[in-house]
Amino acid sequence: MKRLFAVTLGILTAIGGFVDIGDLVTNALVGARFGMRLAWVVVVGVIGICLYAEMSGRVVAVSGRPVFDLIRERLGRRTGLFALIASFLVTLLTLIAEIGGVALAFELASGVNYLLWMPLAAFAVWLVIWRVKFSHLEQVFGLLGLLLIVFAVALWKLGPDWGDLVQQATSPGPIGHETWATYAYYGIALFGAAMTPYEVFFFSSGGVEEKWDRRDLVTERSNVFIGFPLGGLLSLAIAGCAAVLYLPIGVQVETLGQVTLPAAVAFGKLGLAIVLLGVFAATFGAALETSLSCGYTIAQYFGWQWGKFVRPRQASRFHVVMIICLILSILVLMTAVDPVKVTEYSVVFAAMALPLTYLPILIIANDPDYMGEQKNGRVLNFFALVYLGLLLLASIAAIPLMIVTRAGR
Amino acid sequence: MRRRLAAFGVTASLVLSLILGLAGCGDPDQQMLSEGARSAREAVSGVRTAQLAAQSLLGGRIWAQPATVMVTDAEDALGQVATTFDARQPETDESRQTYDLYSEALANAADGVTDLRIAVRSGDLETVRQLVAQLDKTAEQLEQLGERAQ
Amino acid sequence: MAAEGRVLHAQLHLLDRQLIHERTGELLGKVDDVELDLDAGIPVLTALISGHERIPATQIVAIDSAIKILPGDLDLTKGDDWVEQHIIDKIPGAGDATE
Amino acid sequence: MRLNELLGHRVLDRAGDDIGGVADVRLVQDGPLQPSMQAAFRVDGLIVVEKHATRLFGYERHVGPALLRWLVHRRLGAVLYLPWEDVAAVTDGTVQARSGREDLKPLEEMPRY
Repeated sequence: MKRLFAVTLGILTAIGGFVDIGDLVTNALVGARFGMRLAWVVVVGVIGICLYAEMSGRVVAVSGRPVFDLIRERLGRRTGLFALIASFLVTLLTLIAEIGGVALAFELASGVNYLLWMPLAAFAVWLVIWRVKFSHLEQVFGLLGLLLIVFAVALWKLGPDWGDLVQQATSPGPIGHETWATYAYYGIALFGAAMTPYEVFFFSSGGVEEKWDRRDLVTERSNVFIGFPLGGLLSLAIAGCAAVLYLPIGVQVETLGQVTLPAAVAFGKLGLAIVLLGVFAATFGAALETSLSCGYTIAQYFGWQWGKFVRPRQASRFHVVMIICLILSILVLMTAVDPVKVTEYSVVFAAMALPLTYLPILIIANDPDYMGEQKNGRVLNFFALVYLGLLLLASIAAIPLMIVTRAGR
Repeated sequence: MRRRLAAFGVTASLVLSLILGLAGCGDPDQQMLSEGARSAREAVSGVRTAQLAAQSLLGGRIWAQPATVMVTDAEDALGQVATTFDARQPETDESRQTYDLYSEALANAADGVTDLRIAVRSGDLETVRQLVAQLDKTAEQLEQLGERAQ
Repeated sequence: MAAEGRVLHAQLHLLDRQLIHERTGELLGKVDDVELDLDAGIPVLTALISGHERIPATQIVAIDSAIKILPGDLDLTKGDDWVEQHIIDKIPGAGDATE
Repeated sequence: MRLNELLGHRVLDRAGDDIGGVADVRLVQDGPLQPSMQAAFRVDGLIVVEKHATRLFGYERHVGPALLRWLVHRRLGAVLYLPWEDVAAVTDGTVQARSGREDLKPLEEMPRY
């Protein structure tokens, strides 16, 4: 019974934890511009994050070593440092976007400018990290994030022509004034939003925080294989709402307000309240995950003591890294840069940085020295290698497409 | 093989950006028209968003604060579209005409949304209702202008 | 098997591996280099290097997915202690467990 | 000597021909007994890679997905094993072998554990 509860809780947490500011913004934006014509990318991305997270979760459960510890070990000091810098910068950029997202949600609810909310949001993130137990923060914000299911219900309430949505989903390609270049660019953005690297750093380090061993493989797998795909369905619902409400009238999504409006149109003030609470939980939860991931990656690369399973003073450098990252986020947001724009760039850079951390995990998941019986099977390796190809392709194409499309204009 | 593929990728993207670059800086008349049309489409987005937010406010579906934030955001976006377009320099008579046409339409839309923001902020729902109806025409006009070029 | 003992590849299995305190499980840094005595009658591994500290081979307890050592007098957490004294300890709640 | 120094040393065979670079050192735990009552890790030999390579990702042991292994090995060329008794001298940047290239066994023939 207790075990079943743990599994259910893990799955629910994974669903709520999957969606962050990147998924919210990118899915709504793409839904408004292309309808469901890029829905297949969400499916491809979800399968990818399942493969990637399952491998790193399994490696943690068997070897007890989290992702960045192993990345340095396999890539060596120099290449490892390159992977660290790239992954860290992307994670920091995501953290900035998430804190901006929390502040924007408060701005929408209160009408008070987000720049005033932002230092408060960053401070609250730090306080929770400093004081709250790991399992609590993961569960509370994961469960609250489930409120975003309101998007799925809103889509149904908006009463779309389902046949039309299916038709869009099955006929990929640009429409109207869009070009193949913008279509591909947003494809990469969606892919990066679904497969953001920090999700895996957090997931694998969380495995150590919660002291996983071989017996936890069932929990780990059910979280990944049920939780993430259901989270992916939430993403599709967000895109669907935008496709129904915005595509026909030529609205392009550029603000968080536009992302939340469909719930209000469908359910009125209650819908808006639920969606704002859901957005707050999803972005605040992701802000916790990304700041922890900033600390995890650096501390694990250098072999420092890290983690919330020890008291803060025992992992002092780890905590200092997170404090510095939060201060940096405040400083960047103070320049009044648009957090939604930051989000749009962060998902593309996420797609670019992915192969650097994916490859070492694939290598280690195949190493009998570590994994023994639990190493990758043939079928899994086939898909893992296909995804390695896809990741490389997206990574190489990202910059040229960004230049050609002037970042998707 | 791998190197050749990479080289192909680089060349292809260079060629592509060159073509797109040339398309942008070819005929000044055509260029003004396509920039104007693109700005008009962006303006449609702002006008329709403001309209949708205001309608939701009228229908009691959102409370005043989010409505204000959304309309203000739309106003800012429209202002930016209009300023960016206005900064262009028409080089021929024809492009001058195109410039004036689009510039006026954009300014018109920006003003309309500014009026809407003022009404929403002051809670004057009757004016909001009138402005929402008016903005319909503005959006339709912009939509037509937006379809004149790719 | 030609040899009785366990086989390791120095770079693959030792370099850049995590160092752990055998008793407390504390994380003590990464292996930055490996010292080999090639001039001895029987050439052997003599120490691991982490930062500026030299960990004699006799203090290695186990080599696994991480390397367990008995640090003895070695000061492997100098950086952490400095940050702890000068920054973290000044923030209230630094020594408390989380709730 | 430090490992980081030794890695990348060029290996010359009996005739003075360059046969590759040092990529790793094979250790066997059957050396003299230490005070801790554990046997020391004895340097058993050098892993030599034909082409320039910094990291083998552990693929010199022939584990992992076939496609990745094939890619890595294409970059590495032959992976050879030079037993320590065949090393004549280790000098600045080079390792002088007593044997010829044809005498060296491929690494995969060595027991892994």
